[in-house]
Amino acid sequence: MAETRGVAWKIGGDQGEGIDSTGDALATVANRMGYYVYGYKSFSSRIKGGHTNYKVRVATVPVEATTDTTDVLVALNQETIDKNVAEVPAGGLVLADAAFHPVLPAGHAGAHLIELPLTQIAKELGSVLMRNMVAVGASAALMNLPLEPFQDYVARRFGSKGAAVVGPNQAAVQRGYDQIRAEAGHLTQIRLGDPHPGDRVVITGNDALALGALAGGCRIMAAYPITPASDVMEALIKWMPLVGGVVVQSEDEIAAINLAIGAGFTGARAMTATSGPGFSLMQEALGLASMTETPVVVADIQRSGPSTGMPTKQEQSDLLQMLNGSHGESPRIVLTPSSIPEAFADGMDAFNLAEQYQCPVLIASDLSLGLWTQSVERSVLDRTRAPIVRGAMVTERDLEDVPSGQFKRYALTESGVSPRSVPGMKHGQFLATGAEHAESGKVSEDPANRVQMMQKRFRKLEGFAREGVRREGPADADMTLLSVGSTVGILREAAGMLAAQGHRVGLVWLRVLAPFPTRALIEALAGSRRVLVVEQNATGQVLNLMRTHGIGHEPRFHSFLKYDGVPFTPGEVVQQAAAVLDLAEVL
Amino acid sequence: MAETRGVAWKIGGDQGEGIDSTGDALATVANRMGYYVYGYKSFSSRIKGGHTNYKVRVATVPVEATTDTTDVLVALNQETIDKNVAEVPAGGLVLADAAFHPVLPAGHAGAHLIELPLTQIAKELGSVLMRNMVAVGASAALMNLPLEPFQDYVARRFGSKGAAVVGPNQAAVQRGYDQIRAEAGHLTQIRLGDPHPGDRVVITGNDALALGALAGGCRIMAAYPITPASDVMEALIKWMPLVGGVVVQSEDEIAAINLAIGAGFTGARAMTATSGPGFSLMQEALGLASMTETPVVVADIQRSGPSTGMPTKQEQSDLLQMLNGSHGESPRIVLTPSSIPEAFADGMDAFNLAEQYQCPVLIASDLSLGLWTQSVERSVLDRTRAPIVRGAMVTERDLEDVPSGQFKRYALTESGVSPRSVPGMKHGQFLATGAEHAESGKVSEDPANRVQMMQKRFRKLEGFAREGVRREGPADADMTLLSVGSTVGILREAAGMLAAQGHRVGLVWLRVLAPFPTRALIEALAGSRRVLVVEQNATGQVLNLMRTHGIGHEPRFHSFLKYDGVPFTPGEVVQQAAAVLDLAEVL
Amino acid sequence: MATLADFKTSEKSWWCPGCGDFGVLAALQKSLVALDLEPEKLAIVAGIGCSGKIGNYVNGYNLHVVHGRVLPSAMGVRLANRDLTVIGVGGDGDAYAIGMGHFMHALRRNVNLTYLVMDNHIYGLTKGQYSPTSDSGFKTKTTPAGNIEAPVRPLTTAVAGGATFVAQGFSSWQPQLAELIQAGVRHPGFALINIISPCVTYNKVNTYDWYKQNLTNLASDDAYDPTDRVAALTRLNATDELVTGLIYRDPTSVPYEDRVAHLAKEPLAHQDGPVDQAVWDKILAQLG
Amino acid sequence: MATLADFKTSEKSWWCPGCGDFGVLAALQKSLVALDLEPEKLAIVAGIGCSGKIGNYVNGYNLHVVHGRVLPSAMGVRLANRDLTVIGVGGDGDAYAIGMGHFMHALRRNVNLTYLVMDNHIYGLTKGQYSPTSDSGFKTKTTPAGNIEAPVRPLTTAVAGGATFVAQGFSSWQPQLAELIQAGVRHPGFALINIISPCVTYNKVNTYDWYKQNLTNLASDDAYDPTDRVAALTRLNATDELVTGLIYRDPTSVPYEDRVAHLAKEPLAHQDGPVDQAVWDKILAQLG
Ligand SMILES: Cc1ncc(C[n+]2csc(CCOP(=O)(O)OP(=O)(O)O)c2C)c(N)n1
Ligand SMILES: Cc1ncc(C[n+]2csc(CCOP(=O)(O)OP(=O)(O)O)c2C)c(N)n1
Ligand code: SF4
Ligand code: SF4
Ligand SMILES: [Mg+2]
Ligand SMILES: [Mg+2]
Repeated sequence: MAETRGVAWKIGGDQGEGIDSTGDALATVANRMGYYVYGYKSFSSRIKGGHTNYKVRVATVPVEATTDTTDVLVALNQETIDKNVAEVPAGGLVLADAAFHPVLPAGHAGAHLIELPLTQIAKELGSVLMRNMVAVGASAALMNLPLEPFQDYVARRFGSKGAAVVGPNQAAVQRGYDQIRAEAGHLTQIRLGDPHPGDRVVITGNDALALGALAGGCRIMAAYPITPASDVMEALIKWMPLVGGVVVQSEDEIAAINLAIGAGFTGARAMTATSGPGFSLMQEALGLASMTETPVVVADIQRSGPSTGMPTKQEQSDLLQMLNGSHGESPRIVLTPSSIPEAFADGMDAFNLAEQYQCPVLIASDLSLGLWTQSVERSVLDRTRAPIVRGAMVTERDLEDVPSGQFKRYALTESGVSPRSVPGMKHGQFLATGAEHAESGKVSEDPANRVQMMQKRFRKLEGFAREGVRREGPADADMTLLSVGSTVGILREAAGMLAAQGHRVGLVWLRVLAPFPTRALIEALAGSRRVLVVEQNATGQVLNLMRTHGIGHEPRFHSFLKYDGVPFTPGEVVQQAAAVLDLAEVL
Repeated sequence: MAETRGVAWKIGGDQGEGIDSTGDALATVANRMGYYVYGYKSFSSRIKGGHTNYKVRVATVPVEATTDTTDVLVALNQETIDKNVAEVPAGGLVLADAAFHPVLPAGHAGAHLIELPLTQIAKELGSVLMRNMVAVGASAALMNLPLEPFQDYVARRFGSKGAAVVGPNQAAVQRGYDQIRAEAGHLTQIRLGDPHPGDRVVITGNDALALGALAGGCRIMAAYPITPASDVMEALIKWMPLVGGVVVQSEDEIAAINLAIGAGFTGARAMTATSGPGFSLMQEALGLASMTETPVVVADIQRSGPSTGMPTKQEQSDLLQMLNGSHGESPRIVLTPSSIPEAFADGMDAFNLAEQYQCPVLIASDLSLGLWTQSVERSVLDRTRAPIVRGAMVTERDLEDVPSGQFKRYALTESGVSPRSVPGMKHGQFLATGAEHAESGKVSEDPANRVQMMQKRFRKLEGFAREGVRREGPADADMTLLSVGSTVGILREAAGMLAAQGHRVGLVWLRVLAPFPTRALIEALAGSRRVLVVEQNATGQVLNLMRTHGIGHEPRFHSFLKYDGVPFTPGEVVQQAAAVLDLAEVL
Repeated sequence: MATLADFKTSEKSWWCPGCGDFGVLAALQKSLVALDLEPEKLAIVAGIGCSGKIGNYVNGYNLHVVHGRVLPSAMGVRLANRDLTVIGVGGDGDAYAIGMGHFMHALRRNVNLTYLVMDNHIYGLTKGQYSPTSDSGFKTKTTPAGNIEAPVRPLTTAVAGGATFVAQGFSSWQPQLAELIQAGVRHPGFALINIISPCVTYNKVNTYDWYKQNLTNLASDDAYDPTDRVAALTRLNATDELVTGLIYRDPTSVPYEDRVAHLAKEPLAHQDGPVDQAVWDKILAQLG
Repeated sequence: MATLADFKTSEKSWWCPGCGDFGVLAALQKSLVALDLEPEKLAIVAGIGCSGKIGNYVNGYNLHVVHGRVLPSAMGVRLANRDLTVIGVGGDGDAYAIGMGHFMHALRRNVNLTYLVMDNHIYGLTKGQYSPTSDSGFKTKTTPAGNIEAPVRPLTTAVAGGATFVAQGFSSWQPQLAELIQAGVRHPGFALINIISPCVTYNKVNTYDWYKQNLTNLASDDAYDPTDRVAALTRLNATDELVTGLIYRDPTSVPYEDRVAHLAKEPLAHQDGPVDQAVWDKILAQLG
């Protein structure tokens, strides 16, 4: 077999059988070896039992999406074969535990079934728990990867538990490796290209976001557990003590966001993270933050809705809610990270933006971006990439001449941003209220004041300067693929495939949904003959939002939607794109 | 003075001084006399103190809006004069209590100031509380209205308190009347045209909505107090015992809507009513109702937002939230009543629609529609105007052959609506869950099932048949005025004024926001050279929504917004319309 | 008369092997038979969590609501149809964290419902964060250094908050648990049954064994008078709530729905005719 | 040293003449002076209601939140800056209806806050609906036939729920009320002070006179030991909560923020430098 730029490996079994940590092992080792990895977990809303699988792409180039096919499928039960073998191409490998007497369903003769007594070997070595380690060793052999990095990994991972644990696990890896070489050597034909050693880590979008927040000065986090957002809280619980901050697991999401608002009012950088159901509960408080011009950061790691929906499945369907979810009209910023670096950047910048614009900043992440792992250069996680900028603040000096109680917290300024004080500053006292108020903060129902204040709050975002749209590829593309969030990585992959087929394909993605970057988007799409808006939802929220802003009514715009809980594969996008490219010329 | 088609009377003073009941008195009496009335209260978010006023338009033709001017201003304090005299035209009357030594501010010499010792007369009759009754009598004289209907009213209103209360109050009315005739007879020049006696009641939109709900079969109502929605609950608390139903004042809005959903699941017609802050809290549950296909009716009586905003002020700014407020994508129906008859109709029909389409039905009312009073034909409040239709239900007969526990509650049907059972029906048991589910109701994360179920839920609304758009006036109008809610009445008045000026003006209003009546709206606007979309919010939500659906990007569309808490006056609309009509021809 | 099989569904349980929730399910199903109920007269309103899945396995009318909102929904069900037996179920997070407000109000309203809280001192379904009933010092994913909060004491809170029926069962002690459930259903008013239901996956401290060693059974104390509110509070205080059995019952309990004036006896769910002309006229006469 | 004038604002009160809230305001302002606080070190977090407007009249950092959310916000304020004196205020509806869940969790978390609940047994600002503390039988706009619910008993609930400081004051009894507020602020933990503050407009039953006739003052009972939790519950039960004074105090109270491991002593509000290189490296080393 010729050298390949990537291999897709997948392990599947019942939930609670260590599938996660096995996938993590492969991803971590491959990353350390200098390969780029992308890890994708499929799981369901239960703790033990039920099919789960973890696919790891190991590649010689950066990868940001899963693949349509699986080259090596490791099956811990028959269900794994039945549910996944369709994606194993002819010549692909199915490594199965002999213990369950695996069979390939009819029609999949092209795949090679390799039975290995994983359970038996593990038992021989002392515990059935090591079954997955045998599979790891066997996988290394099947992919022609060196064994030492795996043994190193085992030593590190179990090191704290002592030699009695490390030894047998290393033996398990070795046995799996040896047995494949001995019994299935003829099938070990995968030849990955050379790795690109570098200083990379494997990280999820949630962890990247949490790290960004920490670097961005977040010192108070309050949240309520919810899939797929809990990790953000859990990561910060690990790290916050190192910087003297605090994370509160609150009694519900309403408490979480109100706690963060209280902290923001007091001058601390504060956030919460949640998913759809929790985000719905936060709508009232979002309006309060906007009205009181209190900085607060809210990450919504979207999942499949509505209601409880499919809590462990991917979707991008809270987008319009992020813009319109609260009653009345309350300015806010909505950022849409689409990759690990962007998740880190947005996690960090959100706090600067929240303080600069004195309003809520929402981060629209999604399950795929939040939970799946990816290789990323360590340098991306730069704690100093943007200095902490606190926005307009008065100093105690400024306040010296202000009579006590007469500070104008909501002074009408040209930019709409009013320098703020925080508790503790002498003579800076004021009233922050969700009721309409005058410059002093005092409640006011005066119509003229009302108009001024509404305009002031909206004016703040008129000059919003952050990059709203990004573009790659030719400006005069035959087709531009457009999306937000984790779908962008998939589109990038698809764009590469389409380009390889000879198409002039561009990629455009939104970095901000509010304030909507109308002009930049018009420019970015100006030269494209066709635009395919690809979204993981049922109603085409991104395209609808574009249309509100006058973009997307012409026939060159096409919509491609998916809402079955499974992310697009690059292949699906390529197919749809090809179909659209085949359409008669647009008018 | 020539006969006039209408008089605008206003009384103002401090909150807690009986302004409301005085205005109600005039409105009630004038209505009984056969005039059409429109009553408009301006108040603020406090209980006692602070300026409040109540304007009653008395007209010989139906009226649905307030006026720009006030013909008779009754002032119980100087503040009332200062704040309201600007709207009294030259020749207008200001009746003021001599007790506070009223003065007309410079520049208002055109108005006649009439000082009457209201307080003193009341005291002479036994209690200062009767001051307003003196004012009522005086007002009757100033407007040349007969006195008997007022005396009848006093007798009815205080009847239960006995002659000792009725007598002095009647005397107060008489004294006010007499004293004007004696002292200011030369100023009593208003000559209202003949009344049109009929069988009419004076009613608010909230009461009409509540009555509609009762007629529509609502038997369970749960709500949490909030201005300006509390009346809906309070009206139903009065009436529900008469039909054996129940109203629960719940601990918060989340409880209220979930209670209603529980009742809806059980087969009772149930609703809640709230305003912005409460509506924000209901977002999660709305998704639940949509996902479980449970009928529930939610009225949002919009007020000025965001957050606490201006709780007693008018706004139409929750519209996009009603469409997009919950996470994920959950079909719903949004009705927009614009008048008392429509509020009654929507209050009634909402329950049929909720059961027919098995989804939440939102009623987007607003403060002006909800709180202001209007004359309406009693026949409009027809308890039988639409029969109760329960939508697709199975019978116990149908279920006889279904093995227990195997009823397919979410059967995939062509219409998307699946016949439902309700608790108590033998063999009709099923699981209603906010998680994605299969036809049986069982939780399912199967991608193919997911797609079918999402499509099923959205399919239900594809054939939505209820009238979505209404139109009045010429189809080939030079200008069509367009709005929703209480603004429509104002536009009708403005359209009349513009027509009187010789313009070809049409009026179009939306009766439904979701599912959006795209086709009907395109048709309704097809012949208009200009369209002025008039909304009481800051961002142009109706126009934005239209744009999402491809309507409103052309230059013939113009937006007119107001968000200072004060409803448009017809005059303001006329002025803006005239300015737009003056613009160079559209391209 | 319904049998145990009548209360089962074809759904296979999604719980971990050994989970305490199996015992709760079994006791519930047994109780339904013992109470001589029919599936169509049973309405279960369940919350979100491992616990909340219990409804999926009981054949009856099941409403699986959003997290923490069991009680308002259950109240709606009961008011809509007083012929139904309405059972609310949820976990300690569902009931006592996000659902705490509703819980307190349900206690004092006293609608005729039975509320089974499956208490494992942990958030199971979200994979092991501490819950409001987690003991101080307990280490979980979100309390790696040990829980710094004092736990909610659900039984004390319920008795103090005006509950008319408060009991605690243990998933492993089937006969008592089944009896308590039956007593709760028979109680004319709101009945709280807090049920210790160990999470074998995420709670390695409050295990079956731990409870067997630490729980005492009130039923074996003849002197205990469950109609004495202050005595109940005192006992709960003394035992740190590590008791099973009937803790408090108000023999004078009158359910909410019996106190609503003019509430129709027949199910509101079946009312779908027009309003009586006479009633309508009366209402319209009240208008201006 | 700040004077009374320093704690006043130029805003005129929006309350009805005679409203109990005036007395609460006066006692609060007096207490702030007596406590020797400075306006800039004072943070008031107020809810929505007539009561919630109190913050508008006190010169300090005022956060006027949405209905029912005083306590989570106040917790955020306090965690952000432990140098501040944080006072939460709200009405009986704000605190015990929509805010009930947060209230119960605040009790057991024990953040160093003082919570003044201005209890008038009614919803004032929304014009006279019954509240969770309204007595049974009480007639209001929404209970024309009399309230059919049993009221929340805030003091009992607080003591049972794990509060470390529980007191009740009366708007008319200024010296005691001011003392209680000061004791609450000094208490190292969460201090609930339920304050009877009559609504003269919508509550014609629980009037000043009514309270003067029915309240007893615990301070005049030398035998009463406010550190005995069970005694407190017993007394509250016996008096139907019609007492004023300090009801319960846990002398061992340690506030939440002192139990958070590694929480910086200096205000988090002032931390705006980059993360230390060493800390950052340590964190990145934990990643795969
Ligand atoms: C509004 C909302 N917030 C959070 C969640 C996520 N969530 C699901 S179950 C659960 C708590 C589970 O704990 P518990 O109620 O004790 O039930 P258990 O799983 O332990 O039985 C949470 C927080 C949700 N579904 N909805
Ligand atoms: C979410 C929400 N629901 C309802 C309201 C309306 N509201 C304003 S104040 C209030 C209750 C007032 O009662 P209470 O808390 O006892 O305060 P009081 O006015 O009696 O001092 C309500 C329900 C609101 N502002 N927000
Ligand atoms: S995680 Fe715990 S509570 Fe959930 S099913 Fe498993 S053992 Fe039971
Ligand atoms: S309504 Fe009642 S609580 Fe509100 S200000 Fe007036 S007296 Fe006070
Ligand atoms: Mg639990
Ligand atoms: Mg109150």
